[in-house]
Parts: sequence; C-alpha cells; structure tokens
Amino acid sequence: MMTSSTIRNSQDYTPAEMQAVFLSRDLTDGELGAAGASAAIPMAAMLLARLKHAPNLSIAGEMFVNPYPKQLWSSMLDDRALGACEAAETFLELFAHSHRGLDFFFHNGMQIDQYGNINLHHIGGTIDAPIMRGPGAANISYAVTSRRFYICTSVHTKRTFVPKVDFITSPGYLQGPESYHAAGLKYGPKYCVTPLAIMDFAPQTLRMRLKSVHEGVSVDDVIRQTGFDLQIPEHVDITEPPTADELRLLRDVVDPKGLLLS
Amino acid sequence: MMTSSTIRNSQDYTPAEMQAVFLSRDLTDGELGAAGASAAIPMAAMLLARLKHAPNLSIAGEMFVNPYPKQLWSSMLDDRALGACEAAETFLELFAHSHRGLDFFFHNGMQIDQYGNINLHHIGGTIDAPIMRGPGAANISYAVTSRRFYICTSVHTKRTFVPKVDFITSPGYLQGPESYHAAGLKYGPKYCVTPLAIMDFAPQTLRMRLKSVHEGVSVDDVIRQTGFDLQIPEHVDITEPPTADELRLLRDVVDPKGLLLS
Amino acid sequence: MSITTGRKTKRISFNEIGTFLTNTIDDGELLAIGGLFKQGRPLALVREVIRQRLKALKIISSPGSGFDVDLLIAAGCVAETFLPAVTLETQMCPSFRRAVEAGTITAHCVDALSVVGGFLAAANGVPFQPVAAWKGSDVIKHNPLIKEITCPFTGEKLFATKAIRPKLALLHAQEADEFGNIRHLSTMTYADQLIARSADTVLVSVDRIVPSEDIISRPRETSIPCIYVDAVVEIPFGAHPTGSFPNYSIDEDHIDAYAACADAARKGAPDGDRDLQAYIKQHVIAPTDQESYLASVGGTIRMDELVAEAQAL
Amino acid sequence: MSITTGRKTKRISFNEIGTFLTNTIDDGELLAIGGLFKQGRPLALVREVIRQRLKALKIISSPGSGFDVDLLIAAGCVAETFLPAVTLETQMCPSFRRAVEAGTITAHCVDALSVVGGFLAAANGVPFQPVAAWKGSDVIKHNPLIKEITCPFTGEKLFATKAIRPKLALLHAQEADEFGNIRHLSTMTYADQLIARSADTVLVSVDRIVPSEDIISRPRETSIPCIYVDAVVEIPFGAHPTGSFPNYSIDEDHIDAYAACADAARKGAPDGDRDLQAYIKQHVIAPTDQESYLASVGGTIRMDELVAEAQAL
Repeated sequence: MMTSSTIRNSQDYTPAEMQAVFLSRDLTDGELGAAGASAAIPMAAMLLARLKHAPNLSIAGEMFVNPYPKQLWSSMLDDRALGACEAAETFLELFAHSHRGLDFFFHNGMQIDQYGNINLHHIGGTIDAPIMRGPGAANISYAVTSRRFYICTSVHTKRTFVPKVDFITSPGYLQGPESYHAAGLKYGPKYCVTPLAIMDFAPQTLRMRLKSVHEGVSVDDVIRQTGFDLQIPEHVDITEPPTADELRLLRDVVDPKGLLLS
Repeated sequence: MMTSSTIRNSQDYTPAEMQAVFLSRDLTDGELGAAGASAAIPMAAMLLARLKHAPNLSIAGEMFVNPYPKQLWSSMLDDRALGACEAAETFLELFAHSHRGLDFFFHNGMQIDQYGNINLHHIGGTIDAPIMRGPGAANISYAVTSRRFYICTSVHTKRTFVPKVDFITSPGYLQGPESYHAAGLKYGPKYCVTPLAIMDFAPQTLRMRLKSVHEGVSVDDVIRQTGFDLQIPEHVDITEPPTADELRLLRDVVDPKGLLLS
Repeated sequence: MSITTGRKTKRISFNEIGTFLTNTIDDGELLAIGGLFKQGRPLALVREVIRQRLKALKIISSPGSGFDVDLLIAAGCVAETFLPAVTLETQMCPSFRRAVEAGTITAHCVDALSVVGGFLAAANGVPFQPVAAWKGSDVIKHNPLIKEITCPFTGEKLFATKAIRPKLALLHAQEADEFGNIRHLSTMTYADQLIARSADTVLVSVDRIVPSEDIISRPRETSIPCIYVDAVVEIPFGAHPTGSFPNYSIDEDHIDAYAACADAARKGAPDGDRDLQAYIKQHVIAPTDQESYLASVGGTIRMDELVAEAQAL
Repeated sequence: MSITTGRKTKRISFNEIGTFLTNTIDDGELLAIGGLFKQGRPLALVREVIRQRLKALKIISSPGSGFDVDLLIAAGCVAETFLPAVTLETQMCPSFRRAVEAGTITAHCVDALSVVGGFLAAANGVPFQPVAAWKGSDVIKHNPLIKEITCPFTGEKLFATKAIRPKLALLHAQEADEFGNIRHLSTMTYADQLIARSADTVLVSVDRIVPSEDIISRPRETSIPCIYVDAVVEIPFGAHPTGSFPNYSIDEDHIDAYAACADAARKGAPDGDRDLQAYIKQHVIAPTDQESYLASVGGTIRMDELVAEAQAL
C-alpha cells in the first residue's frame, strides 16, 4: 500500500489529488459521463475538467444531471454530495442511460486483474458459498455500454491486483482478445489509476501495462505491489504532476474541505 | 336523431343530463376509472358520482389523477378542462394503466354494432382505401383491460347503430360468445347510453338489448332509430329521471356553464 | 460552485430555425411532434417545416394529434402518418381525411401503446417493448409496428412493439434555460420526455428563456434535462393556435376557421382549394417572423384574450 | 370544486403499523424497501418489521442498499436477498457478509437493470422487460431473474428480466396528504415510484402530513399519486439514521457505531453477538414509539444537528 513517505513532494499534493488531476485531463469537452457511489476522486476529476478545459462536459447517468456540489464527500450519490443540479432523474432514466451508454464511467474493485476485469462479489469459494462476500455492484452495464471506463482505486497491493479475479462483476478485457471479441464486447478500461501509477492496456494482448509512475514512486515499487506480471515498456514516464492552477482549482473550488488531502 | 320535441319534460332536463345521471349512478365508491378525450358526459358522470355517493372514486388513467375542473368543456383532456388535480402523470403511466386496466372506461364511436363493437377508423372501402376515414382512436386497450366499459354517444341513429361495424377499433363482444372467448377477451361493454335509451347486453347472446327508454321516448322510437334487430325484453322500464338533488349538483357544481344543457 | 463559464449556448434565434431543420432532417424521414391534441404543439416550428418545403415526411406524435398534422398535410409535406388519433376533438381533421380517402397519404393503423411503447423502447435503448393489452381489435391486424412474441417466463403470447427513433423531434414547452434544460409548467407533459429521449435530434420552442440559476434552484421541475436537447428557441405564443398552459389558452376560433376552410376544400367547394392555399400563404408562408405571424392572427388584442382565458382557469 | 367530503383517510397512526404489516405480508414473502443507500430509507417501518418478528423474508430494494438490510439480517428476519449492492459505502455491511459467508441467507446475484427492469415490467403490467446491456459479467450467469430472448424485429439475442411484484413496499418520503399523495422534496426519488407502481401493497412514512389543498396546488410535484398508496404514516425523523433531504442529514456516527458493533460480532469478538443483540434491543425492540426511539439515539440535540447539516447543504 502507498504510504506518504514514498512521495517525494508529499507536501505538494497527495496521491488522490494526482489521480483526480490525471483523470481530469483525459476528459474531453462535450462528453457525457458519470461516476457511481463512493467516488470522490472521479467526481473531483469531472468537476475539475469542467472548470479547466471542458465547460460542456455533462455529468449524468446516476439520477441527476450536472451537479454543483459545494464540497466533496466520500459518497457522491446522495443529496448531500449533490449540492444542486440541473435536473433530477430516476432509476427509469438510469435504465436508459445504462443501455445507451456514456462516453466514460469509473470503476473500482476488491480485485482487479491483468485484463482489467473487476470483482466486487466474492473472494475465495464460490458465489453461492464464498469465503469472503463483497458488496456486489449496483450497475454492471456501464462497463459494457460506455465508450470507455477508468479503473480508479485508492489501494494498489498484490491482494487487489491479482492475475485473475475470482468473479467477474464488471468485465474488462476478459481473458484477452479472443474471449473479449467472442463475448461481443466493444469497449473496455482505458486507464487504471492508482496512488502509485497509471496503467494502460497493450493493444495486442489487452493486458495491463505500466504507463507512468507518480513522482517519488519507482517502477520496482509498482511491480512489487502488483500481483501479476505487469507489462513494463522500455520507457516509463513520470506522471505529469498537477500544475499550480490545477491544484488551486481543486483545493479552492472542488474540494475546499480537503477530502483528497487526508 | 333525438330532437328536443320528443322529450315530455324538456324543460326539466336534457338527454345529455339524463345520460350523465344514469352513468353516475352506476359508478361505485372506491372504483378507479377514466374517460378519454371529448368526454363531457362521462366526466360529468364521474364528478357527480364523487359528489353524490362515491367520494373515494378515483379518476386516473389519462395522465392526471383526480381532476377538479371548475366547469365542463367539450374536450376533457387538457389543462383547461382539468382545472386542478392531485398528480400529473405522463404517457409512461398511461402505458401502465392501459395494461393494468381500470374499473371502468367510456367509449364512443362513428359506428356501434349489435355486439357493442366500436368503429372510429373508416366507413366503406378498406382501412387502406376507405370511402370515409375517421379519426382513429388513441387508446384501444382500455376496452380490453378495464373491468367494464360504457358506450356513451350523443347520436342514436341507424347510421351509427349498425348490424356490423366496418372496422373494429375497440372490441365489444366481437361476433358473439364464440368469437369473444376465442379472442381471449374477459370484459366488455356494460351499458350503451344514448339520448333515447339505455341498452345492456343479453348474457347468453351478448347482443344489445333495450333496458329502459328515457321519459317521453317510446320503444318504437328506439327501434326506428336503431339499424339492427335490437333485443326487446317483455318489460321495458322508463329510465329513472334525475332527482332534484342530482340536477342541483350537476348544474350548480359540475356543469355551472350549462354545457350539457345546450 | 458556478461552472457555466465558457459553456456553449444551445439557444438559437427564430431566423436560424430553417437552417437547423434542413441540417437535421431530409425529405422522407421521420418527424416527431410533441404536445397533445390542442395544447403544447410546436406550431411555430411546424410552420417553418412548411416554409422549408420539406416533403414526403413520415409523421409521428404523442397519441393525440390534430391541427398541426392537418396543416402539414394541407401544405403537401406528408407521405405517411403513424398517428393513433387525428382529430380536432369537436370535429374531424379535414385535410387528413381528404388525403387518406384520396390515397395521397398512407395513414398507418397504430394505437397509443404501439407509439408510446415504441418511444419507450427507443428511449430505453432496447429494440422493442412488450405489450400485452391488445385483443380483438382490427388495429392490431394492420399495425406495421408490431410482431407476436412469447414470454420466456410464462409462455404467454403477447406482442412486441418496435423501437421508434425519430430523426427529429419538435417540442414546445413553457420555459428553458439557454443550455437546453426544459421546464413544462403545464400540468401535462404529454409524451414530450419520451419523445426527447427517443429522437436523434431535439428542437424545443419555449414561451420564455429563464436564467440557468432558476433551473438549478428547482431541479425536480426540469421536465427534460439538457442532455436530451440540441437547440432551444424562445418564441412568444409559439404554440398558437394550440394552448400553452398556464400561459395562454387554445385559440378555438382560429382552429375552427381553419377547419371550415379545409373542410370546404375537402368537399370540393368552389374556391375551396384556393381559400385553403390562401390560408397557408397568409398564416404560414408570408409571416417569416413570429411578430408578423401574430399580427396575421389577431395581434396583441387576441393574444391578451388567450392569456386572460388561461389565467382564469 | 372541493370534493373531499366523505373521502376515507389513508393515514394510520404509528401504533397501527404493526397490524398493517402483519395484515399485508407473511413470513417468506417478498418485501421491497425504498430509498437508496443512506437516504430515504423507511427505517421506522423496518424496525416495526423486526418487532413483529417477521421471518424468512425475501428482500428487494432499489439497487443500492445497506444499513436497513443489514439490520434486518442481524435481527434474523431475512432468508433471501435480491440486492445488487449491499454496502455502507465507506465500509461493507457486516451482518450481510457474515450471513452469506455462513450460508444462513441466500444472496441472489442480481444487478441494477434486472431489479429496475423487473419493477418496470411489473409497473407496466407486462411479464418481462427486455435488457440488452449485459455482456461478459459473471452476474448474468447466476442471475435467477433473467432468460435469453430473441428480438422479433432484429433477430438479435438479448435478455428478458422477469416482472417483480413485491407483496409489500415500504417507502419514506418528505410529505404527503392524508389521501396518500406522496411528495419527495429530495432531489432524488430513487426507484420509489417504480416500486410503488409494482407492489401489491404500499405503506409510506413521511416526515410531515400536509393539507390536500397544498398537494392540489402543485400537482406536478406529487411524486407518487394516491392511487398507488394504501397507507401513509407521519413519523418525524422516520428515516433515521439514513437521511431525509432537505429535512435532515445522514447520521453517519450512528451508522458507524452500528457497523463497528456488527463487525465485531462477525469477527467473533468476545461479547460480539451480545453487543449486537443489545443494540437491537435498545434501538429496535424496546422503543415502541418514535419518541423513545429518538431518545435512544441522541434525542433532540442530535436531531437538531442533523437538521442543521441538511440546511447547510
């Protein structure tokens, strides 16, 4: 697990802030996206993108349209976290959004495997007789219908990053190209964003590949914390740190209570 | 066609008022019903029933719940005619009501036949090449799913009351018991209410049968204006005229502008 | 947190409607019209459809339609209709009746549940909607939108009605912000939300543009969120001669006068066709802005009467 | 025109809830719970379910659930769940996890679209709802509510999810009139309308009963019309410890304290089970009216804090 001592400039920004800033840069003006419950980092990313370069980014698909929260909350799917918004929707509309898909969505998991599959159901045993039963997932469809999704987790350990999930709650690239195409899937995870690093997926193998490490994190750190054979390209960048302007907007406007600082 | 001269006590009440009063008496407290567009008499019947003996009668199924109109209008399916109401619904809910059915609904037609089938589509020719094309019908489902319906028309002539409709827009008893059961129908028209008389349907044959004639109308008058062999029981009542109380509520509260008087 | 800085407006001007229409729908494509019977119909937008000389359109609507459809048919814009009921309620639609009887348009035999179910399926992103409420009617024998299907759970036979995805939807509401958040003040919102969610492109006329802050202050009252809306245009009395409650009532006199004219044409009265085309020229072709249209139908005096009628309800 | 004279009230008192429950649902039947995660959950009604010792219930909810389901399981009322996500968001649900791992309840593998689609089908009166958005997930291999189906128009294979008709639905909203017209003031109404339209019987707790005239003055704000509601009961802070916005916020401290207690029991801590049963005794069994319940969870001082938190949003 990431500890603050591994961050060179920990006084400058936290891993959570790095994750939010990286994600915000990948969202494009005019897109439509959403995050689920327990999604402070994704919500921060969307709000920051709207402020920074994507004023026409729409947030919808989880029963409200374009929220204006006054602060971040650890849950982002209730009135408290919503603040205000432009329109209320219900599960009726969520049913429709889930079919029509979004431009992007965010996922997290108890287990994440090398093909970006996500498990929130059980670890060990079977679904009917699990050793450890997880919470399950409200909506498994956005992983299938959204044009892309991000895996965003605050935990990067060998327990979480496993070779093969015990149960596929939301599909990534299944067991690679053959199974992915056989299942009729068209989209999938674009980046996996953790407190240590950014991973993408190699186009040929659809396996997770290191893209960049955050300031103060070494490639070996990432390898050590990953429970499968992470693809390592010849050249690994340092994740472009937050700019002063990004940090200012994040802290002054998006997250004035400093949820991502703690 | 009924003319005012055929009414003995035309100064007391109009045929339209007689129709509304008769229908109101047949509605039971606690029931759920609706009328479609162009339904001043049915709306008057429902409102009068609520005032008189059925305070828990609910009016819903046409996109609003429990309207409180200040007056009757010849259309009863717009904000103007609605006055106020307890809840707004949309076609989404109408879709549901149409499946789940109402306790009662009202129908009218360009043609009505001896089995209570209703035609609003065409007279002569075919549906693709009609001699005369009618308006069609918004919702054909309430005739099937509602526990009963009433045929309520302001026109009682041989042109309207025909042996067999040219097109079944909304089914009554089709061509009698065999076809009715074969089609899987369970409900149907209870009464046909016209400016001249009340008809019901003989249980064995499901054919239209004279039940009562309004004051000042003879059985022969009804036979003359009906284009098929109307079943005439041995004893035909006079329709129980409106009471003073019914007329007072109708005129003072339900229809203060006298739409049913004209 | 105010984050509307830099956001693109979806507001267009009256003069831009024509270009918007020709950019989003071609001759022969499916046009959906919102509202119901004589209220909430986007008549100013419909008149622009006629001025743009769009032809051979397929028309669909919420299940109850009348004046606007009849006018589009009289102006020669329509090839096919998918409309359950076409009526002026107190009388039939003359041009519709005439065209169907003459065989110049095809009036498909559909009902409310096939149309609403089709919008619902498209809005939900599924290819069909199950319908179990049809029996005994000749409508289902001729309905081109439906097929039989068997319930995989109960084994019962029922129907599937096909998803309907209009190329363009024209709607009218009372209020919107410039970003396309729509608010119906009328008690009835008809099938407008469903149509907006099912159509490829959505253009909404409103009586009044309101500040975005006003929308945000009452989000549960937004009837169609901005994500379903492509353009919004403020057109005072844009639904006339249909009503836009609670702002203004139905101009029954205007509708009756049109109907008399169109019915005379239907009956082949001397000058019947000439008079009907004169109506179209006077009230549709000639007035290229809303001010001149309103002047042609009675001006401020008549509009004040319709406002007063709505307020008295 | 005022026609409420003689109309029967649907309002019941707190003391009548128990009898209403036992009259409308039996052991082993399907109970639906409204709200979402930590807001708008009818906790006062759920506590009465426990006091009535209802057993072996099947539980369904809007797709996100947590505290109330965990409490029902801890109290031994549940045999099966049809719940996509069971979580306290910042932590897992201890009693749910413990019961599934021990095999004492069956947690069916379902997701949001099977549940919402099932409510939608039942609300619409059709036997199933088509779903086309499932691929690749193990959830669909184990989901007992779905079957494959072929679209009769496109030939594509998709899924049908079965209509879900709960025996009883328990909901919480902010306002209602005594005739059962419900008004959510919260921005979110969750799946409450769908659940109300799908269930055999519907009981709603509200923060406040308002005059019927107030409902009639703003009919578009009625979120669930009276025709879908069988009984309504005014229970101040009836959703506690979940929130009822904008009236009062979520009591995270109470939920965390419960979770710590239930998680200790799950882990087999000494006195873990005793402490969990003591929680149930103190906050569920002993307080037979809402006043004594509120006194047991911090009384007026704590409620004032939750009101203030909601007002500050």
